[in-house]
Amino acid sequence: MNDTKAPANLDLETPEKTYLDSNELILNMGPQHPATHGVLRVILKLDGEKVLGTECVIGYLHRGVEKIAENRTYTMFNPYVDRMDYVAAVSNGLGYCQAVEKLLSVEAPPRANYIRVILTELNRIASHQLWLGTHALDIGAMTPLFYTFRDREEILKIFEKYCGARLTTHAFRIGGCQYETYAGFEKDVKNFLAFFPPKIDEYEELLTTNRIWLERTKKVGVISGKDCIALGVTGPVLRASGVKWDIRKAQPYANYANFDFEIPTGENGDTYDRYMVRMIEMRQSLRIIEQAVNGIPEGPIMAKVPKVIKPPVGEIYHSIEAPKGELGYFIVSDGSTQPYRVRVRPPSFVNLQALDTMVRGMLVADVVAVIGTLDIVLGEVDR
Amino acid sequence: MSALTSYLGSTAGAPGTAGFAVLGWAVTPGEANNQLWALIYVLIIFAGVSVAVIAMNWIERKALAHFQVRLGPMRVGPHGLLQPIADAVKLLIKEDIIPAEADKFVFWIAPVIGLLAAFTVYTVVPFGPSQAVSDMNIGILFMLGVSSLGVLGIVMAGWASNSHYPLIGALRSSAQMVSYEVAMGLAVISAILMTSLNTDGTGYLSMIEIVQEQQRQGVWFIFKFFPLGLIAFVIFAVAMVAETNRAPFDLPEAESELTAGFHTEYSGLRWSLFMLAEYAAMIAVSSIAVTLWLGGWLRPFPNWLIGPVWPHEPVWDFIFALFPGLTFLGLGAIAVRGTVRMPKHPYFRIQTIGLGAFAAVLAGIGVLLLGIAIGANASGNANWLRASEGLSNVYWFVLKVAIFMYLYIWYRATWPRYRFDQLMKVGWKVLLPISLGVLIVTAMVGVIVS
Amino acid sequence: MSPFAAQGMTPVATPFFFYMLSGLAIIGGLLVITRRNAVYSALALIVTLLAVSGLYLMLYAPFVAGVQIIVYAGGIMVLFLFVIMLVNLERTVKERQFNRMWPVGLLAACALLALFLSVYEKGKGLFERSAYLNENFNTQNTQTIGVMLYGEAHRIGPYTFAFEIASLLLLVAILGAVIMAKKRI
Amino acid sequence: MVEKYKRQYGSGIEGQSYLGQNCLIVDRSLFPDILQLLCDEEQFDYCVDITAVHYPKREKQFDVIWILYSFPRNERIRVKTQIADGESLPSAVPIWPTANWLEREVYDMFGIKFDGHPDLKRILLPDGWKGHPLRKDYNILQQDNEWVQINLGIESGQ
Repeated sequence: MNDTKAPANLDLETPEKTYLDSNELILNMGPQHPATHGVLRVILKLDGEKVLGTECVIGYLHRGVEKIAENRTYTMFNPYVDRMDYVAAVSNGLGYCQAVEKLLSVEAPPRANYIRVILTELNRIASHQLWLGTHALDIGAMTPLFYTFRDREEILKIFEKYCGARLTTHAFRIGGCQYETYAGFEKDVKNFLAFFPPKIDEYEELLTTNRIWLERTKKVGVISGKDCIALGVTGPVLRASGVKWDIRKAQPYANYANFDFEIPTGENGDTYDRYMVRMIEMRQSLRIIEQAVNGIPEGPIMAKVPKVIKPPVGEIYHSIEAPKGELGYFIVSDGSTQPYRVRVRPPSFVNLQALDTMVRGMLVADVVAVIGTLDIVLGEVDR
Repeated sequence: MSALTSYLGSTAGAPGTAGFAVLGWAVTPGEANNQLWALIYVLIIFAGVSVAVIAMNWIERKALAHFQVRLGPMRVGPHGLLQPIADAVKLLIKEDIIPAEADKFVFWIAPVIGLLAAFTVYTVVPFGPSQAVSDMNIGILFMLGVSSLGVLGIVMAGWASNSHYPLIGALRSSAQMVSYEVAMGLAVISAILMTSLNTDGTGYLSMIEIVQEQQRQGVWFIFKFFPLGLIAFVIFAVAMVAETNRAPFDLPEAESELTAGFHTEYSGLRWSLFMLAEYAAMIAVSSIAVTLWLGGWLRPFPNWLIGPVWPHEPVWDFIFALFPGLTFLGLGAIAVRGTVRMPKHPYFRIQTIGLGAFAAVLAGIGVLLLGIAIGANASGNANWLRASEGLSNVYWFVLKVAIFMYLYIWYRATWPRYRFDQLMKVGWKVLLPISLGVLIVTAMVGVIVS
Repeated sequence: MSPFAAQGMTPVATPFFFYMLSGLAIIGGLLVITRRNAVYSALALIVTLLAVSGLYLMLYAPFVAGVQIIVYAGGIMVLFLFVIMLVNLERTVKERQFNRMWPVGLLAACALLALFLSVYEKGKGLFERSAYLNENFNTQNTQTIGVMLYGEAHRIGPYTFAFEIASLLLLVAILGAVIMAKKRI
Repeated sequence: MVEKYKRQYGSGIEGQSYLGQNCLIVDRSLFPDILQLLCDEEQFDYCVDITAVHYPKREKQFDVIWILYSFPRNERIRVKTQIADGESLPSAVPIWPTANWLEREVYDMFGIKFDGHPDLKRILLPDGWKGHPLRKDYNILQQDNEWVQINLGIESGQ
């Protein structure tokens, strides 16, 4: 386990001995750069085009979410979590609500759990779609971006009809869901279930067997399962490296134990495997949604939760499988209405740490591909 | 330039009388040593290429948009027809920024060199047997040589910007162009070799002679020694995309890696010069491909419809002469359809009128061309017939080039970008051996056949 | 006899072009050795090469001119620039342009000039004879070069041996360069 | 498990469970051995998170928490220790490379130093920033105005 070297830090001062004594180049990629998905700054040390080392400079989007949490009540903080991983806001909300519910020893009613699962899985698809579009664009394929955004629209429409917001949904409340499903919710979801599989085929048609796509992604940014675990990398990246681990299966939450789905894994841990894993995950999410929407029970959607949430003194760690990996909330309560400390364990932040391991010795173009394949959202990295 | 090129004029053609029939001129102005007409041709071609670039700009944006389930420019003019003009005006009046640390002189001259190289090649592009500025006896060499100078502009721009992204873009560009030129040159040589496979064994480097040789041999070189010609053509078609830095070989300006590559630091007019040069170069290399493999100005089915040699078959001549006019009428019809389908709202009145006028202009051109074709056929006047033939020569040439332009857009919509080492691998390990093999096999087949 | 006369064409401002191109070539050459910045030197060298290719055109050697542009200006100089951009320029700018070896260099240059002059003097007749290259320069120029280098049907051309030796030399040079530059093969 | 370690280390270690989640409260002096043991012998091969909590009224102001997960056992555990302000902890980077950024964040937010960390510097906040915002005595409205004025050229970050 310990043979992975910690990401060594970039020594910018002393020039490394390079090929033919030519100079190495220090390239500042970002914070304003089309391929860094926001305001990530990667300092690259290059020999020609070869990457000798990287250093990530983050924090440009730091908003002090954890500090804000200490100054808001439990309920008031709920919308803030949507602003971290803003492309998967529903997952963030689910994680937070469940963590607080655990602290309160409350269980959300079954119908609420079904709604939660449907929306979360829809959100997982939306997040993967956004990842696919931007990742393909980074590698130079323009068209998938527009296809994925076209189809993501259908999911956002369902969110909008359900809770009025498209991106930062604030869909769930502590103890369940605030809103009952709107009339036609099930029909919309079923329509989407029929609508979407051909669209995945369409994306795959453009990319999966595309020669250039294969060359650009196979054997690029390889990371072994062992390295993944050592570096704390989770989510599709970990699964693509052959570790069959998904919190939905390993430590099921929110009714996931009742659904039948598979965890896709890759073998090589390269960018192509990560691509395939996410593509299959989208299909598996559809399976979960199908089971959920067909089995959705009647009943209340809100558990009995006091108006003013005052959890007993104690601390809790709860994590869920967000589209990007393990999203954990560590909440310390001092018995008051405000959390004493909320720690968010952001998957993007930890996954980004693997960038250096993955791109050393590769080319500049691969850095872009690997940033894309790690599927980071800077809002979550910087919080 | 024309003075120089006139020295290079090939066959000692008798200087034709300066007639009105520009397109029906018997020889190129260069051959005729007629400086005035050469100048006029240069101006016509310059204007034509510039208009083509502007049109290409609009078409690319529209076509790409429709590939990607969106509409593209819709606001400036009906269906965004005036968008390129608006863009041009914007670029022209933008502030001219030269980075403080840049090398001023090189920064200034780089886009000029790129543009110069891209436009100079048009002196030998044969739009017809006499529709070229000049016919050099080393025409194809001249084209390859001058278009290979375009990379200097890119390299100089990248270096002069004194910034990292442009520098990497320039490095990529120089390596890419040099490697693909080799495969490209070998593919060209195999086509030139085909020109010599005639009875007297003389080959040609002259652009016009290459096309005329295809006419004499009665086959476009893409179909000659099938599939040898086709393979050479495909190699050229791949290499030419790489030469012009277009997707999927657009590494020197890969926006997701190098922001904008070699022209990251350029803006306004200078940037538009690069843009102009890129599109002009695209058209130029496409016309090389058309000339070498697709029979240049020759209309389709030259041998099927009229026999292997080129006697004038009046009926087919006439039918094919109608194509240019019909095409413009068709474009006009599309514009009319757009006009009819415009929203009926006062807000759209000006746009509707504009699109209608555009349709009218297209239809007018179509009617004029049809008129020339029909009139020439009816009257039998030699000058008119020559003019009509000249028009259809230009038409077929432009049509074939336009197909390549569409392919460029298609590539861009479909493919991801190659990585630098993969690009080199494709150039040196795939294209180069294949093109060498094709050259050798072509030579052997040629010897066996003759 | 000038081919122009043969074709009934009048040369236009030939001396003007000759002096212009030669002047450009010389100025370019001077700039190559006087510029401190290697990129400027390379650009000046490109100007020289283009001017020389123009001179080839005036000598009715269009094929050589075209090859000059493709190979030197378009190919080799791009590689030169490629390498120059990779190396550290700051140091070269600081260094002295001409070190104390310059008298030796001047001497060598003078000797070369003398060699050229003597060759020219001795071989005046040869140059005139070579005008046969021009007789059919319109269509036969490239063919003539081919015949000279490779020979015709069953006859080896006059320069075939030299040509092949030169290509062998280049091959050896390529291999040497690869072996010297590559750390492991 | 707790018993085993208790026997080995005596009173420095204490087990706790709340809402089904296990927590190990370990004395400062047992670090980093206990982490190494957890990783090697108890197969807690995945360091989920490292964080801290500030209790300004206590003598030992900080709780530092390691959240660990074991893939083979599918089990989570928290390791907790108390340290005083200014005290430092041994770095976990040699055990779990992922601790690199997590420890930097703890340093950034709380000012807790980790000995043996390869490159302990601020991660989310800019390098010259003063103060550690997640300490309870750091007002949420407070900003390093001096830094803002120098680096951003504006009066205040508010």
